[in-house]
Amino acid sequence: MMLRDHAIRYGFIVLLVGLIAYFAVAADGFVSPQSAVFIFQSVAITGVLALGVTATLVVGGFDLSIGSVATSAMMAASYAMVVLEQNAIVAVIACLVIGVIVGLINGWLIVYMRVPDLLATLGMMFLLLGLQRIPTEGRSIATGMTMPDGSVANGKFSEAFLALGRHRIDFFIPNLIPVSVVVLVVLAVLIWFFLEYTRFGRMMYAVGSNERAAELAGAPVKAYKIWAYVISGVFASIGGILLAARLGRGDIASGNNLLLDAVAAALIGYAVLGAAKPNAFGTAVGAVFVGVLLQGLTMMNAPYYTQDFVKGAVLVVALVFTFALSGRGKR
Amino acid sequence: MMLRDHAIRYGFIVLLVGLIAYFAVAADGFVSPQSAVFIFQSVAITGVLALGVTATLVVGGFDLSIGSVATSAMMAASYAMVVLEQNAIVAVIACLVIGVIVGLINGWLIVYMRVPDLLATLGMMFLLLGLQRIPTEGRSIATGMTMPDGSVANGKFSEAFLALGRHRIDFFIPNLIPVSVVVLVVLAVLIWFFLEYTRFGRMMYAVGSNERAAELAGAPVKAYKIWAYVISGVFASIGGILLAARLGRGDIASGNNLLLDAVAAALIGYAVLGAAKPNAFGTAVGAVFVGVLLQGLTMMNAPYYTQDFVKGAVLVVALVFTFALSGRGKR
Amino acid sequence: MGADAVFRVEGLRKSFGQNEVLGGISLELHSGEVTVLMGANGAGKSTLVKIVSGVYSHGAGSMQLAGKAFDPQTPAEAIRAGVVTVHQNINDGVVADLDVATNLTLDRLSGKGASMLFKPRNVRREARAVADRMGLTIDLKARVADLALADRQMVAIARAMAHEPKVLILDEPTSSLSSAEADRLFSLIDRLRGHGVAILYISHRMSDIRRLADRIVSMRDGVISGAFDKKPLDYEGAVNAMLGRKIHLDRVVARSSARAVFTAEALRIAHGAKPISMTLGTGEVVAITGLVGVGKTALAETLFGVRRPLAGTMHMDGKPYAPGSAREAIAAGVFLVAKDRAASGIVGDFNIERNISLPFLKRMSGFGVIKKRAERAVARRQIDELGIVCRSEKDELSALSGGNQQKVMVARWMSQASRLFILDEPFQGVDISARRDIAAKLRASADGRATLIFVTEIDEALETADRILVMSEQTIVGEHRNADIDLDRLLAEVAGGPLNSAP
Amino acid sequence: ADRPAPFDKPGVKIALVRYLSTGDFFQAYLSGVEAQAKALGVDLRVLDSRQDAALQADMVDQAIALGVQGIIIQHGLTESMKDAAQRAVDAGIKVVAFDVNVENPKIPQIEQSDKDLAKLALEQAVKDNGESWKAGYVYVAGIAPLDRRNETWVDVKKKFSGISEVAMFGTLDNPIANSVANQARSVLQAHPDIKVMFAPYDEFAKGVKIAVDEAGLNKGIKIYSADISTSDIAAMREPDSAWAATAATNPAVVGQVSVRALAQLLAGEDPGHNVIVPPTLITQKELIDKDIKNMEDLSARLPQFAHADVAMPAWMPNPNAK
Ligand SMILES: Nc1ncnc2c1ncn2[C@@H]1O[C@H](COP(=O)(O)OP(=O)(O)OP(=O)(O)O)[C@@H](O)[C@H]1O
Ligand SMILES: Nc1ncnc2c1ncn2[C@@H]1O[C@H](COP(=O)(O)OP(=O)(O)OP(=O)(O)O)[C@@H](O)[C@H]1O
Ligand SMILES: [Mg+2]
Ligand SMILES: [Mg+2]
Repeated sequence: MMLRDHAIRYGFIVLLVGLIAYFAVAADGFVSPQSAVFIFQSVAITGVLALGVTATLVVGGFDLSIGSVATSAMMAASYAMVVLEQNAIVAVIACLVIGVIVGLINGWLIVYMRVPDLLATLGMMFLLLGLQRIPTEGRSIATGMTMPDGSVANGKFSEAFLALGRHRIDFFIPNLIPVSVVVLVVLAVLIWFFLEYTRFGRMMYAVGSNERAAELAGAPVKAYKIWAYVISGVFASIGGILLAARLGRGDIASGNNLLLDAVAAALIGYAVLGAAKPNAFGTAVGAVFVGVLLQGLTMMNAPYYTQDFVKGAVLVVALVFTFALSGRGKR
Repeated sequence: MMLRDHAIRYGFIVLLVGLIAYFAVAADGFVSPQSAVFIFQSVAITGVLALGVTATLVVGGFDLSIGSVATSAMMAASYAMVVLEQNAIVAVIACLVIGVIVGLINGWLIVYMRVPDLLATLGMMFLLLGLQRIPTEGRSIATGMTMPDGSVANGKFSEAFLALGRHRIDFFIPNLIPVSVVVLVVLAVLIWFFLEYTRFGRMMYAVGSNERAAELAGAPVKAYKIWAYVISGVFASIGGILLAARLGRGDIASGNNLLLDAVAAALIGYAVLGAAKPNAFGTAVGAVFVGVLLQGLTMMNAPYYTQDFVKGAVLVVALVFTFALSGRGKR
Repeated sequence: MGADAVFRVEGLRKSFGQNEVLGGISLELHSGEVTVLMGANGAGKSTLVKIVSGVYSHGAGSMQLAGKAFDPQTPAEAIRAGVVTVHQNINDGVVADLDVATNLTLDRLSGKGASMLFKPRNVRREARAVADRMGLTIDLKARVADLALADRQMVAIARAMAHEPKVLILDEPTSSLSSAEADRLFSLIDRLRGHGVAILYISHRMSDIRRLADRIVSMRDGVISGAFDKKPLDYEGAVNAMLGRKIHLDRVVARSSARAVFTAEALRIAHGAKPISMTLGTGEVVAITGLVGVGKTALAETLFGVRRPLAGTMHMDGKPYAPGSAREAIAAGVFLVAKDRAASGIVGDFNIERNISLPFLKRMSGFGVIKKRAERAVARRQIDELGIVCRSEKDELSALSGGNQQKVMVARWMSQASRLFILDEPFQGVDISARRDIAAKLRASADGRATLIFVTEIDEALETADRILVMSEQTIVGEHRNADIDLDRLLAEVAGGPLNSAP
Repeated sequence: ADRPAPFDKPGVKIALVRYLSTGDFFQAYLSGVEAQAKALGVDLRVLDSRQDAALQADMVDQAIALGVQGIIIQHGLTESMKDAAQRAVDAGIKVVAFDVNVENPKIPQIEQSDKDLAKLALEQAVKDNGESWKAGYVYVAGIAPLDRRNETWVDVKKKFSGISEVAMFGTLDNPIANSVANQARSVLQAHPDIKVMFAPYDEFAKGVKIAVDEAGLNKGIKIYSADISTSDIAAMREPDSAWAATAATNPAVVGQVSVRALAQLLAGEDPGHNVIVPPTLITQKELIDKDIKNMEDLSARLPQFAHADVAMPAWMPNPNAK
């Protein structure tokens, strides 16, 4: 019995450690501070999105719009700097505002209009996908681009903004840790602390488990649900900022893969420490897990399709392991 | 009250009719038998997938793997004919078998391994995305292709198979109705009848609403849930067959949007006739609705990104309308 | 009384993890007999029922049905073999999103040999037949989600009864029924008994037990602690056997209160209902009783702010009180233990500790951060106070017995001081001794607040309250001090008589 | 102007049936098509299947039903477009196809010769780095233009035995540059000895450049690619940029040529079966020397990039002429 409990709690972590050990032996250069930092960097953007969607999972919802919020924020930041020739602060604020607004609309639709969550956020996803392309009529945004009216946009990505994606902070080794990784870690700690240790987080879990009971216990259920979508929207827009800073332009992209990878990370999080529920720590571990897997496989020259395959297989196996053993919900 | 009830029941249908009327006036050539057939044909594949996913929605689940099941079936059919030089029947059976197997695995994971549905099917999605590319190492399958081992595949798509995607049946006008539309209509009627008018369908709704009560009333809940995923898998594989038959090759880049479009159709179905729950009739109408919208916008020369935007906007508005008015789930 | 045991359980054991819940149960059911199973909360009654009905698997031991080995792996198998069960949790008995007709015929739809096709008209006809046998008058097309708790329970019972079972098991079927509905149920049970069905009946209500029992089996801590079949049945012995001790009856000494805490003036809770005026004072426990559906819950919810009165005003400590939400009510010191704990009270994913602290997180945190030590201390104290049977405060609620879940709900709201403490059917599924305990706790802690309990059972009111108000047709029709009560008048008021006869 | 029939009168209707539309290349292509159509005074319908090959075939039928005189098929799959294109030809409609082989002698093929693109870039790579180096290669099989460019790469590897491909990677996960950057970082970690990255698609190249910069290897590695856009120019011009050269055709020019070839057909002239728009090699040095900052500068200072004298009979209006 004890053994099984341990298997459930630590099985996934053991799997992760085993994976790292395997790659350490099999792939040259896998074990190094740079490599570790890089894994974090590669999952920084999806990780931030995944942390946001975790908040909606906690209140029993779901947010399909995160991918397109991120790409919309990226386009907005680029538009602000390149076309409107604004500075980094304006660009960042524009993104965050978009995140808040989308979150509020999602929340409003779900809470007050009672549209089911999947539906509301799917509609929002399509909407944003179109909307983000209208100002430039489907062009990517880069310095010197020709606008639909024939004029040339001469603004530039500000250095401060680009630093968000490119600057590295000294940490024992000079120029080691990129800002995006710092952002990821800070947000992860923040949301983890928020969900686990504050009464707001606790209430959000209560809302997700039994909305009516939470309401009768005095929780402003509607406000909590809307908050969750705002958190999700803001995190997605932060992901978009990091994306823009890394790419240095506003790239026409659907963001569907961002969505799927973020959801995968959040769902893998269910299996971490046998939580069997959405949780921020698990989400962060899930994101790193996917990063380790992809980094290792790429270093071993595995083609992209085997990476999808391995990602799927490991996901399924890990989860069968957790859920079948934990036996939640049955006898 | 009466008015509101009518608004809920028929609002969406009225919207659809209004849309058709608008396009009939605004877009040349929108009203014609060919145009109608074209709309059906354009949604045949997503429609079939959407009908399948409706079955999983009915039992309270979800199937994210349908898109990749469809593309896997497409690749399998192509592989069977082009590389293994088999005939159409073998190819079709191979696809259906894949659908059944994937459905069984999904169902098994969800029912017996108790992996949450989103998670299990997301894992399956990644798995299939990789798997379908392994036999050809990521190449598209077409007659004369070079295999990884350097040999040349000389098989051909059989005429009978291609007819599934291309043959048109006379209906008043010669060569009017494509086989794929017939398949869509037949499957829609079948699944509609199954869900509404057989006891199995009713029990599936019961399972979706209260699994435990259904089980205690003696329903083989596990079997029903697995069935739902098998239906979903088989429908997705039929979608894949249609896709292969229309493309005439196993194209790795096709089918990216199938999942989201199918889900959109199924979810729009919630709003049809004020059902506020998954239902086959609604799903079919939802699929046609998206088809009408895109066809109309295309005929009015709207660029692709405005189509996404309009699709999202209409979806949101239609659903707010239904759910906000119907007040389901509210005391 | 046939001596032939249709159904026999021998040496049945069951453990959840380390925790042995059934320690070798042996039991016989005879056809044409009602066997009442008594046991304190958490004794293992429902666990036994779930094993018999194929929901749980069991450890050692065996079962026999009509002489043949019986070991159902699924509920479907048990039903097919003729063992039909109405489970304790009502929400496990009905599918809320479907209509009444489908719910009444649910088992037929899933059974073997039923017609493949689902013809709404046929289903409705079958459902009508099922409903008629129970004397149900619910609209067959109504969605079960829109029904009151009692009606849902009746739907679940009616479906089970329609089966012509060999063995019928009823796990606390009357806990949310009115006495009229319970009477209907009893006469049906009589009829089935006459037809030779073996019935296992679980209840904490002595009135049910007196009315129905042919035999009584008492259970304590997972073992049989007594069996009584000599007429007349030794009810007291059975209770003592289930508790392992004698319970002593303290008569309620009615107190009266000097200072008003809460007043309602001309409150109207339903269209066409007469207004309600009342005053609740510190230190007193007031019970409001009345039949199911007379508006008790509606009144409770109005006082708690989740429902708006149509007219009238309320005051707390002399200040106007018009809560717009549960949150505002709680802030004003008004607490409610809601009815239907599964839907309205319990947070299933939370353990005991977190369930208890839920409404008071703000008071247990600094700068929004929860003080976990304080939270645990409160939970431990409450577990102790109310005698909640559990391993620790970290137990999930789903691992508790029904009665203990109810105690957690009461414990939650007793963990902090209130000004007006409302309890809607607080004794649902609570065993006799626990009921006394809770009542005693309520009375003992009543100082400094007004306590208002809503109960359908008049006995419960008599055991707990200083003052009893009677409700009928969404208003209050009578008031009694709980000392030398005129029971006839009270009963007449409950039945709705005086409203018509006396002006 | 003295234009041959049917362009002597307004009211000619043509359709552009697209398979791919998302991205700068396709946007620029469309603008070229629009510009030439406007210059010719024809009514253009755009039917966009958004990467749905089956739908694209239907859209050809739809165009036929709309009564257009000419159709440009832009990308797609041979198998799904062959029959549809034949139906259009049968209906008496003139058809040209860009970057999709519809196996029809009546249909001119407009091409931006992917093999030549790859060849130009790789020749430059050999010129810059000699005949012996370790290479990383970005490739996703199954995408037609990438497959064609791959053939050239395979040939080059055969020809120069000193060139060794130590890593092959690639993905089309959106946003592509971001996903490729992640992969390229891993590859660079595993193979720090890579000297040349061949990324024959500018999205790939952008990803590789991000990775090279992040790894701080931009002085030791050179990137060769295909395609160009304004943001690519900016990336190549960055100080110490690893992105050495790219080979590209101007998508807008390809769009113009597509319309012109179709117009020739409609006017009864023969543009030839293979209408090839020649690619241009663009090097980092050139961009800096000529101070080219965006696509306009590129067109202005590299005339061979701005305009291709392909399918350009005397009567044809030049949309670039001011
Ligand atoms: N799923 C479970 N996991 C762990 N323990 C459980 C589970 N279900 C019940 N128990 C424990 O088994 C014991 C018996 O519970 P059971 O529900 O059978 O009691 P009961 O006699 O029906 O009580 P009540 O009168 O309150 O309904 C309790 O101590 C309970 O905590
Ligand atoms: N959501 C609702 N929709 C329609 N009628 C309702 C609703 N809720 C309650 N009612 C009706 O209002 C009346 C009062 O209901 P309420 O639940 O307050 O009764 P009660 O006396 O508390 O009964 P119980 O003993 O079941 O708690 C009943 O006739 C009930 O059927
Ligand atoms: Mg019980
Ligand atoms: Mg009540």
